[in-house]
Amino acid sequence: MIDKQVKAAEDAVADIPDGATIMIGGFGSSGIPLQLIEALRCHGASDLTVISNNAGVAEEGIASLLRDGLVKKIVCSFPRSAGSIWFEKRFEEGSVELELVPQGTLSERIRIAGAGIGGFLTPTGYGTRLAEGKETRIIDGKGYVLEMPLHADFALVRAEYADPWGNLTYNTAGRNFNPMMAAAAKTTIAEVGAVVDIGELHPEHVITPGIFVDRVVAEEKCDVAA
Amino acid sequence: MIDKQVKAAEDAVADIPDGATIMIGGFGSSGIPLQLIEALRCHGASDLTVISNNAGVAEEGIASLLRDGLVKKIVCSFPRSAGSIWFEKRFEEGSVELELVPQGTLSERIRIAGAGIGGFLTPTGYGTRLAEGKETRIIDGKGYVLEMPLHADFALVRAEYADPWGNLTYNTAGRNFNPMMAAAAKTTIAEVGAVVDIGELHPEHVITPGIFVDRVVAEEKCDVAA
Amino acid sequence: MLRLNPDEMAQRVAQDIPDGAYVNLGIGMPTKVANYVSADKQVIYHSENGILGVGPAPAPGEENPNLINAGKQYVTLLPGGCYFDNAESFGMMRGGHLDIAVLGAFQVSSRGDIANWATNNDKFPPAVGGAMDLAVGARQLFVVMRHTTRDNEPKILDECTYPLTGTGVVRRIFTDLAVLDVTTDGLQVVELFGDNTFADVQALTGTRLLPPV
Amino acid sequence: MLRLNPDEMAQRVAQDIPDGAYVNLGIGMPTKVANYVSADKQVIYHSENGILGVGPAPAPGEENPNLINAGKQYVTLLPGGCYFDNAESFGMMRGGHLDIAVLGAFQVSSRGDIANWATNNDKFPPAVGGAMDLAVGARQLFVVMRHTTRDNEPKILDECTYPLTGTGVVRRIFTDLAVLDVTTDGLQVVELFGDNTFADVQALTGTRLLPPV
Repeated sequence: MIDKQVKAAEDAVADIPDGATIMIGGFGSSGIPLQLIEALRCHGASDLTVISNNAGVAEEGIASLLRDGLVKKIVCSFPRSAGSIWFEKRFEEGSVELELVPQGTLSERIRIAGAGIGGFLTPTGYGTRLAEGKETRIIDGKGYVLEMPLHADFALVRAEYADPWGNLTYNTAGRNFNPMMAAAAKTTIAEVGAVVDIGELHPEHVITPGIFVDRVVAEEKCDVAA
Repeated sequence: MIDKQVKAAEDAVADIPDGATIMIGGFGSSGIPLQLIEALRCHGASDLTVISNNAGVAEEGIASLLRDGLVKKIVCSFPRSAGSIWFEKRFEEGSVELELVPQGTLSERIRIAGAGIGGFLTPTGYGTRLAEGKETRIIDGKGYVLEMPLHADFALVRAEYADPWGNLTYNTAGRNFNPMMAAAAKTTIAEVGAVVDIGELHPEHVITPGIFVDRVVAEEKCDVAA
Repeated sequence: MLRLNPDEMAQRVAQDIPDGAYVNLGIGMPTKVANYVSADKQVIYHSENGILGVGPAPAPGEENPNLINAGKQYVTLLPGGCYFDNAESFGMMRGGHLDIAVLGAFQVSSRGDIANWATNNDKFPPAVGGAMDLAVGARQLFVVMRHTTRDNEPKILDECTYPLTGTGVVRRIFTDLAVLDVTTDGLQVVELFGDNTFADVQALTGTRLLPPV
Repeated sequence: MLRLNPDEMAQRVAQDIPDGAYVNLGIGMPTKVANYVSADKQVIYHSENGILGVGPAPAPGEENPNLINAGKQYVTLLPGGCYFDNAESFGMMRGGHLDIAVLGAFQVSSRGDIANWATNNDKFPPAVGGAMDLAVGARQLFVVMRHTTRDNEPKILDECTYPLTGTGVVRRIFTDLAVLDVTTDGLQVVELFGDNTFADVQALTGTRLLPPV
C-alpha cells in the first residue's frame, strides 16, 4: 500500500545535500513548515539556495538558517520585514546573495516549473529595475517581461491534513505558496497538522493532489527536549 | 447586497451579440452548461467563435449551435467524437473554421488569459504540424512553442453550487475547463444545480471565487413546454 | 493650508470606492480606507496572500496565525469569502479582476508612473512584495500619499527619481492637499481641500498641474 | 508467427507497470491495461479531464454523467482519489509527474517519434485531445500497437509518414509480436513472443532493429 508517512522530521530531511535548492512555503507567520526547517537546520546542510516569499523574522524559520550561515542565496519577494534581523545582517555583510522577484512573478515562476512550462510573459516589472537584463516584448501596445521557471531539489511545505497518499488540505491563508512549491520540486516533504485515513479527505476538497508529495511528516504536538 | 442571480437563462444570455467569442465549459458529457447553450441557441446570436474542448454530439449543446448555423469558428482540442455529426457536416462543407489546439495548450491558453499573462512556452506540439507558423525556441536542449492567451467576451460555465456572490463548486470531473473559462471572459455566466445562501459554501472548498463570475442562473429542474 | 491627516485622507479615498467593488488595499495608510467605507456599501477586500472577503480584526484570543493579511496582521473572513493559493491571487490582480487597488507611494510622475518599493539608498536591503503586480493589474490604481516629503520636497514630479514600481499605471492621486487625476493631457486637479488654492498646491508640486475645470 | 490479441498485449504492458506508479492510459487498447495489473500492485490512474485515482466502471444505475474518463466512459473514484481542473491536470503531465503514459499509435520511428493523432486523409476532420501533452510529459512513454497495419505494412519505420504527435519521446513499444526499447543506438528488441524469431520481426519492420542481447 502507498504510504508516504515518515515518522520524524529529521529522517524526512536527512538526504538534503549541501548546495541544494530548497523551496520553503509560507507567507509571514502563515503556513510555514517550522518543524521541517528546524530539522534542516539541525541536519546542517549548507550553501543552500532558499526560495521563499519572506526571509524569516527573529530567530525562527528561515531566519535561523541565515543565522547559522547555511544560506548562500535567497530568492524572495519580501525579505525585509519588521524583525528580519538575520537577513539584514547577512545581506549587509555580503554573505548572502539576494534575487528579488515580484511576488506574483515568484508564485508563477514556481507554478510553471511544476507544470512543465518553459517561460511566461508578464506585464509585472516591465520598465522597472527588476526587468533589467531580461528579454522583453510589446504585445498590443503593452510591455511584457519573459520570466523563467524556478525549480527546486526539495520543497518543504506546511499543510493542515494529509492522507497516506500525500493528498493535502490547508488552513485558511496558510495555503499561499505551498501548493505551487509542492509541484515544483523533485522531492516534496509536507509537514502537516495531522494525518487522516485514506478516503477521509473529500475528493473535491483536496488542494494538493498526492502525486506532488513524496513524504508526509505529522507535526510534533509537544516540545521534545533535544 | 451583492446578488449575481438572474432568474432565467434567456435573460442571462440576452446581451450576447452576433460575432461574440464564447467559451463553453465541459468535457464529453461532463460539466456542460446545457441550459445556457439552449438559451443562446434560442437567442440566435450568430457568427460566433466558440472555444470549447469538444464540439458536441447528436443534437445537444454545441452541436445544436453548429446545426443552426450560428458558429463561424471553433477553437477545440477534440471536435470529432462518436456522434459529432453536426461538427463533421459543417467542417466538410467548409462553413465552420477549426483551430485545433492540444488539450493542455487549450486549457493553459485560457488560464493565462484570466491571469493576465501574455504568452507561455510549452513543449507540447514542438516539431509537429500544430506548431507550424508559431515562434519556437530551444531551452537547455528542449524545444518549446510560444502560445498566446485565449480571451472571450462571454463564458458559459456549469457548476454544482453557487452563492449570491458567485462563488462556485463543481461536481466531480465536471470541473474540467469551467474554472479557467470563468476567469478568462469579460462576462461569465454560471449555470448551477442550486444556489445556496452566503456562508453555506465552506471558504476552503470554493473552487471558483465569485470575483470571476458575473451572473448565476439556477438550473430549471423540470422541463418547461416551449 | 489645510493638510488632511492620514485618517482624513483614508476617509476621502473611501468616498471613491463604489458599492460592490473588489478592492485591494496596500500595506500602511491604504489599509485604513476600509475603516471609512460607509456601511451601506458592500465592498469585497482582496488580500494578496490568498483571501477574498477579508473581514475585521479578530477578537482577542480568537487569532488564527494562518489567517493574516498582506501586512501580516491577524484578520477574519466574511461569510461569502474564500481562500486560494498565491498564484491564483496574483492571477486575479494581473488579469484585471480587481476593480481598485489603493497603494502608498514615494513618488508619482505626471504620466502616472509610480515609485513605492525602493529608495536610492543601496544599504537598505530591498523588498518588493506584490507592489509591482498590483500596479499593473488593478483596473484602477489609486495612490494615497502626502503631497510632499516631511521636508516639503515634492513627491509629484515630471519624472520619478526613485526606482519605478510601474509605468503609466496610476489613475488618481489622493494627497493631504488635493485629489488629482492622471489624464493624457497631464495631471488634472479635481478637488482642493478646504481653502487650498491651485497656486498653493502647484507650488508644492514638481510638475505642471491642470487647474480644476 | 505468434500475434498476441489486444487483451494479451494489454496484459504484457501491465507487467511493466510498477507498484505505486502514477499512470495515464490512453483511449482504446491502453485502457485495457488496468484490467491486467496484478492485485498486489497499487497503481494510481490519472484521467486527463481532471481525476487521480480512477476506479472501475460504476454498477448499473450508479453512473454520474459528470464522472467520466478521457474516453468518455463512466468511471468511479477510489478512496484517496481527487479532482482538479484541466489546467492542473495537464500541468501534471507536462511537468513530468506521471511515471508512465501508455498510448496507442499509428506509427513509431526508430528515434522514438510517435504519430497517433492524424492520418494524411484531409477529408477526415482532425482531433488531437491530450495526445501531444502526454507524449512530451510522462516520464516514460509506452506505446502499445499492432506491429503492422492490417495489410501487413510496417508501422515501425525510419521516419513516420503520418503527422507527428511528438518527437523522440517513446521509451518502449509493445506490439503483438515483440517488445522493443528506443535507445540511442536504435530500436532494441527486448522480448520476442512465443517462437517469433528476430528475422520474423525484422521482416515486418520498416527500420533496422538491434537483436536481443
